[in-house]
Amino acid sequence: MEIIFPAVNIASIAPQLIVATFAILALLVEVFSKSSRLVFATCLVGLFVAFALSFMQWGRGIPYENSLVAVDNYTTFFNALFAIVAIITMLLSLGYVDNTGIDTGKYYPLILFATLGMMLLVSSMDLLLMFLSLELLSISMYVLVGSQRDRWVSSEAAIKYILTGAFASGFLLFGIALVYGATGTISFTKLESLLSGLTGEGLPLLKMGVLLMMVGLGFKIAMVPFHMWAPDVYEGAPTPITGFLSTGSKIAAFALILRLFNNPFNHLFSDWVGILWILAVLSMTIGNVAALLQKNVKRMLAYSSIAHVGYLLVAFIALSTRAMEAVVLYFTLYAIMGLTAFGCITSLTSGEKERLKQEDYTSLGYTQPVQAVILSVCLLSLAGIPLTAGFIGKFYLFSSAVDAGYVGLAVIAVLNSAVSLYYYLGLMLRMYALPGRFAPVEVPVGSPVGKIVLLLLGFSILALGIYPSPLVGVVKGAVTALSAL
Amino acid sequence: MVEATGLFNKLWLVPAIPLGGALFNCLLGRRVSNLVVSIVSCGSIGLAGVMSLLLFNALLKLPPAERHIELSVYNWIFSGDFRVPIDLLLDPLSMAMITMVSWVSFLIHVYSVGYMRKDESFARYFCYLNLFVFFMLLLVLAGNFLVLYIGWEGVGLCSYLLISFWYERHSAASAGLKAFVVTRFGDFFFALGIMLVFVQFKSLYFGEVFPRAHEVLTPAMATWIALLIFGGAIGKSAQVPLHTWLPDAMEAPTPVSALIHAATMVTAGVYLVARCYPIFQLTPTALCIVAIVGLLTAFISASIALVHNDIKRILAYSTVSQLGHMFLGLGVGAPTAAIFHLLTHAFAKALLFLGSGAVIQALHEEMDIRRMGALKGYIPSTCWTFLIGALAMAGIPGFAGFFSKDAILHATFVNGGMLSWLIMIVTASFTAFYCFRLFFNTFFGEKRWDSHVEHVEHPTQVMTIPLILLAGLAAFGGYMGVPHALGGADKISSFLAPVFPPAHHTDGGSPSKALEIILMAVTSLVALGGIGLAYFFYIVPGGRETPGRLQQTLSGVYKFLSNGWYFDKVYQVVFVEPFLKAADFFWQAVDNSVIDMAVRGLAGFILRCGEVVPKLQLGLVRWYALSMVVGAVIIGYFYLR
Amino acid sequence: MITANQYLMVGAILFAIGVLGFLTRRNIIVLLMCIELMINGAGLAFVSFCRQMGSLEGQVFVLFAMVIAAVEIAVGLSIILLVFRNRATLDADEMESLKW
Amino acid sequence: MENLFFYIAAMLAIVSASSVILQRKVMYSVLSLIVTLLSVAWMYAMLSAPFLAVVQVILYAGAIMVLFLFVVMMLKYEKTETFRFRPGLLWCLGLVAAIAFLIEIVLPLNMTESLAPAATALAPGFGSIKSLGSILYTQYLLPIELTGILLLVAVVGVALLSGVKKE
Repeated sequence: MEIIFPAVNIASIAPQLIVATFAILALLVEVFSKSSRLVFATCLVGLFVAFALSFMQWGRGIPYENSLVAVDNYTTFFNALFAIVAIITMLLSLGYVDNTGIDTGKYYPLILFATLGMMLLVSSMDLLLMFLSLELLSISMYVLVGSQRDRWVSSEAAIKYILTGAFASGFLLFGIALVYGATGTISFTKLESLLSGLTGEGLPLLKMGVLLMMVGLGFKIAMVPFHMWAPDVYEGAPTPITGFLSTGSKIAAFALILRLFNNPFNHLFSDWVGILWILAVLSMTIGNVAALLQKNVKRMLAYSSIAHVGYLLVAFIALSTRAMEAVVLYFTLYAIMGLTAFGCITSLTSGEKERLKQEDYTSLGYTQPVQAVILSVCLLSLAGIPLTAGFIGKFYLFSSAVDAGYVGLAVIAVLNSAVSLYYYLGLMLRMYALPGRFAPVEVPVGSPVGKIVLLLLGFSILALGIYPSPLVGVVKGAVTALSAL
Repeated sequence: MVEATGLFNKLWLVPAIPLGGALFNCLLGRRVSNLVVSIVSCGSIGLAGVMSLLLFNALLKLPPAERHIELSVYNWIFSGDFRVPIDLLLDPLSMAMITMVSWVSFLIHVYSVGYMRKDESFARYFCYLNLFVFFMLLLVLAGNFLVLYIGWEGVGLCSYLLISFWYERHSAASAGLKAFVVTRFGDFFFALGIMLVFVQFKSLYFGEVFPRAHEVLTPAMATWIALLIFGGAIGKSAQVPLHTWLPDAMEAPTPVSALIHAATMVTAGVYLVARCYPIFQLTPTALCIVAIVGLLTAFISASIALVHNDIKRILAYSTVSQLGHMFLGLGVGAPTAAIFHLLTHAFAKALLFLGSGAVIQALHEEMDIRRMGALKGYIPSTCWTFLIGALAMAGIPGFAGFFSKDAILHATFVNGGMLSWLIMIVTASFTAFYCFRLFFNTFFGEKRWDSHVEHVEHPTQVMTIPLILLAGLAAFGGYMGVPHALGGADKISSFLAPVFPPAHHTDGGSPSKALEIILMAVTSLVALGGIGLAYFFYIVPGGRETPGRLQQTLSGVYKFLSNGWYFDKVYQVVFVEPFLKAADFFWQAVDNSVIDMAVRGLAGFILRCGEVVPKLQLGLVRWYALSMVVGAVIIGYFYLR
Repeated sequence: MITANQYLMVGAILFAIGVLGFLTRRNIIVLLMCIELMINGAGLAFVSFCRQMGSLEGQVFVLFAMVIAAVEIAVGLSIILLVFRNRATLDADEMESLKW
Repeated sequence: MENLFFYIAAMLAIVSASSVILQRKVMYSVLSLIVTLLSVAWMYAMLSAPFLAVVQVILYAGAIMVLFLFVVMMLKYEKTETFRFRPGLLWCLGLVAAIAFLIEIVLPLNMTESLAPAATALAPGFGSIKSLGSILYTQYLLPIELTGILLLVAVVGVALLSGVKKE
C-alpha cells in the first residue's frame, strides 16, 4: 500500500506557523540565553510577523474542499485580531510579571501558544482540529492562570479552571462523539451538506451531541449557566492574563460557535433560538446584577464580561448577516475595551500591591490621572455611552436583534445596559471623588510602555466611537466569508 | 446638488484642524510650554481660516446656482438600511459663517494668548476653546440635522465648560449650571423638532428635507416644526424669555465672552432659523412669532442695557438685543439682512468685548463703569478701537453696523408695520446711548478708579493687534452690503440669494429708493441723538448730574430696568418656588407611598439581587460543575423534547 | 448478538459515572480521575460508532483524545502539586477563597 | 462467546468505575481506574480497534496511571485521606443531577437513527496500525503536528508551574 503524502500549502496557514515557530524559538532562546527580554522580543516579533502575514492574506481566501483549515477572510480577520490581542497582552504584562514572581521565560511563549490555539480554533473546519486547538488554548491558559506560583489565589484559580475546564471538555468530547455517530463525519463541509438535507424532527442523537458540544463551548464563553468559573478564575489570574482570557479566549470560542451555527449546524439552529433567548437574558441579568455590589474590581469586570456575552447572544440569535456583522464588530470592540480595563488595573500595580478593591480607586483621578482617565473612557464605553466604541457596538447588536424581530430581547438588553450604568459609573465617580483634606500624594505607577499602550487603546475607543466605518467595512468583509461557505 | 470635487473634498479639514489642535492641547498641553500651546491652537484655527478663504475663492468661481456643495465625510453608523452619515454642506450661508467663525476665532485666540498668559490652566483653556471652534464649525457646516445637533450640543458643552472655567468661583460654577440648564430647556424643543422632522420626512438630510418641505408639510405641521426649532434657537441665542443665562455667562474669561457669547455660539440660533428658512417660509404664524420675539428681545434688553453698570453685562444685554434684531430680520422676511447683521455684529461685538477685556485687565479685574474713566490717556489703542466698535454698534453711517441694521429696519418698515419700526427706532436710540455711555464713562471724564489700582496694565502686542484688525472689520465690513439705494452693489445679498429663494423675501429690490434713504436718515439721526445725549450726560461738565436726577425722578423705571424687567424674579416666583413647593408636597404626600415603593422598591430590589446573586458563587468546584450539569439537563429537556 | 449500541451504552454509563464522581467527590486527584472516566466513556462511544459505520475517523479521534488526556493530567497534576505545596490540602471544598 | 466477553468487560468497567468514585482512599481509586482502563481496552479490541487497545494499555494504563500513582505517593499519605464523607445538600443534588443526566443521555442513544449507513462488512485490516497510520499521516497531518506542540506546552507548563529555573 502506497501512502501519498498530502500536498501541504504552507502559505495558507502562514500566520499560525509563524506563531508556533516563534514560540518554539523563544523557548530555545530561553534555554540558551539568560535574558528574558530577548524571549519577550522574540515573541513580539513573531506576533508582529503573524499580524503582517494575516494582513497580507486578507482577501485571498483559499477554497477548502477537504482541508482541515479554512483560509478565508473570517479566519484572517481573527488571526489579525488575536495577534493584536496577544501583542497588547504582552506589552501590558511588561513590568507586571517581573514583580509578581512569574517565570517570564515561559510565560511569553505560552501566550503565543494560546494565541496559536485561538487562531487554529477559528480556522478549523473539522471537529478534530477544533477539539485539539481548543485544548491547546485551554491548557496554555490553565498554566498561565496559575503562573503566579507564590500567590494562593492564582493557584486556586488554576485548579478551579483546569478542573471545570477539563470537565467541560469532557462534555465537548462526548458531544463530538455523538455528532460523529449521528452523521459519520467530523468535517464541517460534509456535516453541512449532510445536514442541509435534514427534514422533520431531526435525530435525537445529533441533537444530544450538539447540546453537549454547546455545554463545552458555552463554558469557554462563560455563558450562563456555564459561567460560574469565570469570576473566580478572572479574579485569581494574573491581571494581564485575565484580560487575555476575557477577550481572546472568549472571542475565539464564540467565533467558532458562529461558524458552527452558520455552516454545519445551521439547520439545527431553529431549535436553539428559544433556549438561547433565555440564556441571553440570564447571562445579561445575572452578570449585571452580580456586578452591582462587587467590592473587587476584577471580579466586577468578570461579571460584566458575562453580561457582555449576553449582549452578544442577543444579536447571535438573529443569525442574519447583519447580526453576524454586529457580533464580530462587538468582538473587536469588546477586545479593546476588555484589554483596556484589565490593562488599567495591571498598570496600577505598584510592586506586588495590586489595586483590586473598590476603595483603592477612591480619588484615583487625582493621584494617577493617566490611568484614571483611560479607565473612565473604558468604563463609559463598556456602559455604552454615545461617542464611545461601546455605544456603536451595542447599537449594532441591539438594532440587528430588533431588525430580526426580537424586540423584547432588545428591550431587556437596553434595560440591562441601564442597570450596568450603576456600577460602571459608580467606579468612575469614585475615581473622581474629591480627596479628603489631605490629598494623597502618590508616585505615578505603571510601566511607560504599558501607559503608551493604554493611551493608544483609550484613544482607539474614542476614535472607533466617532469613526467606526473602516472597522465596520473590514468586519463586513470578514462576515461575507462566513456566509459564503 | 453638486458632488464635492477638488478642493471641496477637503472641506472636512475645516473642522478637523481645530479638533486636532484640541486633542494636542488636551493630551500634551501640560507637558509643553505655553508658547507651543499658543502656536498649536492659534495655528490650527488660522489654518482653518486659510482653508475657508481658499474655499471661499473656489466657491466664488462657481456659477451662483451651483454654489451648493455636499460632502458625505463618512457614515457614522450604517447598519442594514439605517444610516447615520456625517454630511457637510457648503453653500453661501455656511461659507459666510465659517469664514466669519474661523477668522474671528483666530483673532480671539491670538488675543487670548495675551489675556490668559498668567493663568495656570493655559492649556486647558485652549483645549476647550479649540474644541469649541471645532463644534461651531461642525454646526455651521452640518449637512443633516443630526450633525447639526451634535455641533449644537458640543458648543453648549464647551460654553458650559468655559463659563465655569474658573470653577473655584462659586458664581462661575452656578452661572455655568444656569446656562447649561436654560439652554438645555431650549434644546429639548429642538430635539423634539428634529424628531418631528424625521417622522414627517423619514430623513434628517437637509437635501431631502428642505426641497420637499412644501410638498410634505401641512401648514399646521410646518408651524409646529418651525416653532420647536425656534424653541432651540431661543435657548441658544438667549431670546426672551430664555435670555437670562447670557448676562450671567459673563463669568467666563472675557475672550470667551467675545467668542462664544457674542460672536459665534449665540448666533447659532439665528443660523439655525436661517438654515431652516424653507420650513419657516411655509408658515406665516411662525415667522410672525419669530419677529415678535425678536422685537421684544431687542427692545427689552436694550432698555436694560441703559442702566447697568457692569461693563460686560452691558455688552451682554447689547448682544441679546442685537440678536433680537437678527430674529426680527428673519421674522419679517429678510434673512439675508439678518445674516448680514450677524456678521457685522460679530465683528463689532467681538471688538467691544476684547476692548472691555483690555480695560478690565488694565484696571485689575474692575468691571464697574462707575469706577473707570479717563483711560484714554493710558490705553489709547484700546480707546480708539473701542470707539470704532461703538460707532459700528450704534449704527453710524459708514460703519459696518449701519448697513446691516438699516437693511433690517427697512424690511421691518415694509413688512412689519409702522409700530414695530417705531419700536426699533427707539431701540436704535437706546443702542447708541448705552454704547456711548459705556464708551464715555470708560475712557473719558475724570479718574474714578479704586485706590488699589496703582498702575494701569497695558495690553500686550498680541492683544492690541487683534483689536486693530477687528476694528478694521467693524469699520469696513459693512461695505460688502451697501444697499442699492446708496448706489452700492449689495454683494452680500446677491451672494446669499441662492440659499433663500427670492420669491418670498423682499429685502432685495426696494420699492422706492427715496423711502429707503429717508429711513436711513431717520435711523442715523436717532443714533446721533443717542450719542449726543450720552455726550451731554457724561462729558459736558455739569451734565453728569442729570442721570442721577433722572434716576431719582424715574426711580421706578430705573429699578425696573436695572432688575432686568424682573425676569429672574418672576422665574423665581412663578417657576422655581412653586416647583420646589410642589416637589415638597409630592415628596411628603406621594413619595412616601406610591413612587417610593415603585422606584425605590425596584432599585432596592435590584440592589438586593446584587447582594444575593453573587452569593450563588459558592466558590466550590463541584457546585460549578453541578450548575453546568443541571443547566445541561434543563436545556436538554427543552431541546430534546 | 451484541451490537455496537450496547458498547455505546457502556460508554455513556462510564461518562455518567465520571460526572457523578465529579459532582460528589472532593479530593482533587479523584476529580481528575473522574475526568479520565468521562474521556474513556467518550472514547468507547467513538470506537463503537466506528465499528458500526466502518469509518476510521473516530478511532483517530480517540487516539488524539488520549494525548489530550495525558496533557491535561500532566498539567493538572502539576497544578495539584502547586496547590498542595501552598495549602497542604487536596480537599476541593477548602479552595474557596475566591467566591461571591 | 462474544456476548459473554462483552458482559464481563462491561461489568468490569462499570464496577471498577464505580469503585473509582466510591473508594475513600485515593490509592484504591487509582488502582480501580487502572482496571477500568484495561477493560475499556478490552472492549476496544472487541470493537475492531486493536491498535487503540494497545495504545490504551501502554499510554493510559501504563504511563498516565503511573503518573497518578507517583503523585499520590509523593504527597503525604494522611493528607490525601483525612476528610470524611459528608453527604450534604450539594452531594444529594449532585447525585440527582448525575442520574438525571444519565437518563437524558442514554435515552437518545440509538445508532440506527444515524445518517451514516451501517457498514455491512469491515474492510480487512480495519483498525490496524497501518490503516490508522495511513490516515493519520495524510489527512490528519496537521493535528499530528499540533499534538507535538500540545505536548511541548505540557512540558513548558509543568516546568513553569513546578518552578524549574535556570541556575
